[in-house]
Amino acid sequence: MENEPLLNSLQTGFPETATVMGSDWPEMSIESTQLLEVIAKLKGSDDWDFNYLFCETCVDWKTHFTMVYHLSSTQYRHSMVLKAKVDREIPQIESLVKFYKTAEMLEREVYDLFGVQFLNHPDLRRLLLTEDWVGYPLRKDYYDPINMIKL
Amino acid sequence: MRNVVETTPEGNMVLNVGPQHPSTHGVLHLFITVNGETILNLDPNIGYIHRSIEKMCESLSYRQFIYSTSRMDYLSAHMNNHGCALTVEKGLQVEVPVRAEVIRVIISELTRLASHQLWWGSLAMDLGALSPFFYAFREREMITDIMEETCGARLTMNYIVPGGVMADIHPDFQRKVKEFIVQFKSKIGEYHELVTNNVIFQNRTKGIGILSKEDAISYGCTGPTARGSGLSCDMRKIYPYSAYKNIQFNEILETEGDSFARYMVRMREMEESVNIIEQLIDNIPEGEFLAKTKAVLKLPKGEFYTRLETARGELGVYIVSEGGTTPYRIKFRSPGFSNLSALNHMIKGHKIGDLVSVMGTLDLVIPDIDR
Amino acid sequence: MFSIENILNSFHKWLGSMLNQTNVMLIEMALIAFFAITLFAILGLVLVYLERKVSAFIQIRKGPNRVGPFGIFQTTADTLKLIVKESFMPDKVDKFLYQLAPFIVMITAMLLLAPIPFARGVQIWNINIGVFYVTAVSSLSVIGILMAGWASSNKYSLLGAMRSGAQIVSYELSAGMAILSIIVLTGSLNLQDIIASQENGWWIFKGHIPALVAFVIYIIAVTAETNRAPFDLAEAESELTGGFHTEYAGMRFALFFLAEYINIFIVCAIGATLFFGGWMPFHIGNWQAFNHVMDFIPSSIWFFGKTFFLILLIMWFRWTFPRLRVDQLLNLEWKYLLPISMLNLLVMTLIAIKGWHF
Amino acid sequence: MNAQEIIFYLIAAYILGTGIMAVTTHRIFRAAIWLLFSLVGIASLYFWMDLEFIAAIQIVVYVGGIVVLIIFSVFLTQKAGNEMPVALKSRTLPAAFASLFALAFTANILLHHNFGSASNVMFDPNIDKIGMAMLNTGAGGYILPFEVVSMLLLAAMIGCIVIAMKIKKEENQ
Repeated sequence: MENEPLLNSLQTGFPETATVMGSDWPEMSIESTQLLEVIAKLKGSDDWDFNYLFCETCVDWKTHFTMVYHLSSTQYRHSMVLKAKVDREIPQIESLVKFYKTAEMLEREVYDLFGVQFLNHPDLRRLLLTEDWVGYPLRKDYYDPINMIKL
Repeated sequence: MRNVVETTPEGNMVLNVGPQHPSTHGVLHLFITVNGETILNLDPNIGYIHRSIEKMCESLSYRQFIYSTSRMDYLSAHMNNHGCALTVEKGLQVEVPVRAEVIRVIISELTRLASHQLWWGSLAMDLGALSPFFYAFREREMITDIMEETCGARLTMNYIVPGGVMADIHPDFQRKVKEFIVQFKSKIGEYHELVTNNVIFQNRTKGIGILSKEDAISYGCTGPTARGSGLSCDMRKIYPYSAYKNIQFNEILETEGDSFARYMVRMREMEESVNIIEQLIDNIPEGEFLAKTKAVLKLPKGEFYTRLETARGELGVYIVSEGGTTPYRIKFRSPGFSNLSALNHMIKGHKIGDLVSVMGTLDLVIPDIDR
Repeated sequence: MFSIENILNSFHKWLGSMLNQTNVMLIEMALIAFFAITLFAILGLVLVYLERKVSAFIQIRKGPNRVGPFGIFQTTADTLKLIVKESFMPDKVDKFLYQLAPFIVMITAMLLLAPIPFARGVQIWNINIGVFYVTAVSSLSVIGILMAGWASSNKYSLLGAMRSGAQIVSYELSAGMAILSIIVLTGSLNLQDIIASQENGWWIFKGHIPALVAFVIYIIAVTAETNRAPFDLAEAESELTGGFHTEYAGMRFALFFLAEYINIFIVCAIGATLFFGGWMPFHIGNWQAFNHVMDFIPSSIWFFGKTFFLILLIMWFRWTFPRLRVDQLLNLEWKYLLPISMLNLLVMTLIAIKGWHF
Repeated sequence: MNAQEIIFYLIAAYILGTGIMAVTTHRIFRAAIWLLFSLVGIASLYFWMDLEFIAAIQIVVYVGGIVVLIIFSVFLTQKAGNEMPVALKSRTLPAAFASLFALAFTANILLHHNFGSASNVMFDPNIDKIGMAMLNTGAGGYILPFEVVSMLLLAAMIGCIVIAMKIKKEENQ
């Protein structure tokens, strides 16, 4: 599907969520509690068939985190962006491992660098940093006087 | 990163492959649980070369940050730069001159060839045949010479700037590329004789490390790894960018999903890259090679994502801009990261020797995984 | 005619005229030991240099060409480096066995030198059971490798040692079978007898196709026994980093390295003796004139020529083939080579009984 | 004492010394290596007696076969590098009795055997003769022991294959 019809069908499919056109693909914003339900619908539906999670990351907006999921369909060749708002004090969101196996490593990376807790993740450990590392470097308030180079 | 262990609670031996190991081609560390020679489980331990490029980029301007991306997948440095430039150009709404687009694509394909040749040589070396490495470097040297003349560097070229390319091509560029094409076409048969048709090589790769199409999708595999499993995922075809819109080429697909299929995809891709270069090399349009842009680049508020094909698979460049001179958040979706996550699934039940062949055909570049 | 045999004999007589029997024996033993060690060093230097040049030739590069003319002193420089280098020992090794292992491998290689006929009448020990002695003693070297692998207290070393053990023990069988098929033809284990039986032509030509099959099997099996590529699983630097000698450095490593090359020389020398007539010149049946011309070439040149031909063959393998996997390696031996060589032995026995060979 | 005797006593001392080391060391892998040295010593004793064929057989069978087998089984046991615990008293006593009995038994036989003068017997270890004796059905022929041993080995080999196949079946399920 092209972006326009996809946007329309998403808006009809999820009337209560805000779906707008981003710079590349339709963007849908949801609350973190809705995640599993929305993903199940997006992946399970024959119209969309979003079976391919090609990017999963997090953005620190200082007031809250946004988990950004880039989804695509290998069948219809359309893509979309799913954004879930995560509380900054208690950063918790459901894991997508049971839908996409690639999420296991991607979520470990996000956990490592942002400190977002993924519920029901099979093996949530530090990935890039050592196990005894303190803090989450990609947060905006992270400060390390030794290793960080300020330009 | 986790700490070293000797044995599992069940009493199986844990073998530390890496961080310094000849076949990981970098500081990758794999914990493999083995029973005799059979691998029961594999746990990749990465981060030894993590430089936090994403965090660094947050304090670099839009002209500067491109250079740090050459250090991710250093074998597709040009494509990494290309991805960043495309994203910035998308944000700035800059029209890139056609000449620059064609040059970018030619250099991209040359980079892909160089990367695949290095991969081919090192795969053969991992499997114990030491000679093909030198045969691969014979042709690769011609490419790096071309790069040196035009881009000023042989590996991390940094040739692309937002709006075009940094400098015009060297006057000898076209002649040398044509020479290379003639040389490569006469030698590709030698490659197949040396490695592809070798019985031992075929025994070592056929039926090893099978990745089904469904698993390739679920693990988010891209590039030749996924195309070996029959998953069509060539970003040059799906989201044609730059000069790829106007040229004829085939997406290489194999369906077996084993090491040999991945091998064949890359081998055939090399020939396809030569095909692409042949179409473009005589048709480099005259004109500007760099669009006029402001001295200080400022991206509008918004989010920009570019998917493009590097030698290893799909690179995603995700820039979140708050309207300033530096990106607010930048994320590189690297192909090696996702491909590595499928390794455990592919290697279970195989022998230690197969780890080398599977890892070799995944074509991992460690800085690309760690970033 | 000038030959090494005559020189040695006159030297022996000269010594005998001056000293009594025991002292002659002692002096000759010391001389033999000295020559054996010298031969070792020279062989090591030559073979390593040869290997580098062969690999360079195959890999379209020049190889060593800076140290001395054509780089011939490159290996000398390397040896110096290895001698000077610190032989460090890891922390948790079994010190006694760790230090002993390279010597076991080396001593085994030295012992194997004894029955090899280098030229007409030049042999350290004309042992009655020559070939069998070589087969027996060569099985000792696996102990050295197992010791090295185990004592290093490194998992890679252990895996390499296990692979090496399985490999050498398996391939000894088909190597033995290939040797046996020549023994069946000659009816003797003595290397001199075997050479003498090839006066009218070498066994590889006289023994029909079974001799050729036996030769191919022999070359494959000894390549595996000496841990050379494509059967270098015990070292397998891309899988096991260095296999059984991962933890060895300096001179201890050099001993393993040297022993490997000496073992190649020995198996090739035995192969040349069994199938190509050792020092026996190339003779064709009744062509007296031709045979006479061939006799003018010194026997030592014949011997070393044939041996180095086989060595080059084995080096060619190494720089061409990828490595086998461990189960494929054992399959090759137990499912293909061993049955074929058993069958081949039966055919050979039939040929020998019926006298069908030339 | 002539040179031959000196060599004999050297070899004998070597065999005994390494044998004692084999049983007294507390590391199982080292014990195997000492055993190996002891067996090589016995082979050299055969060489000393000019029994080259037997010596080679000794090396092939004991060194190349049995010790390698022992080492492999040591590899398969865990913690082979650790010191072995001191044997229990309740086990040392019966073991001591058993070995004393064996010693007495062997000594008894040795003392009562009438040894001929060794130098009078000329050995002719020609492989033709060895082969003939091995497959001879007449007097002094060894065809029966040869066949019995072959059967035993065949049974052992089949047993190995059966064990190996069982594991594969379990894996498949």
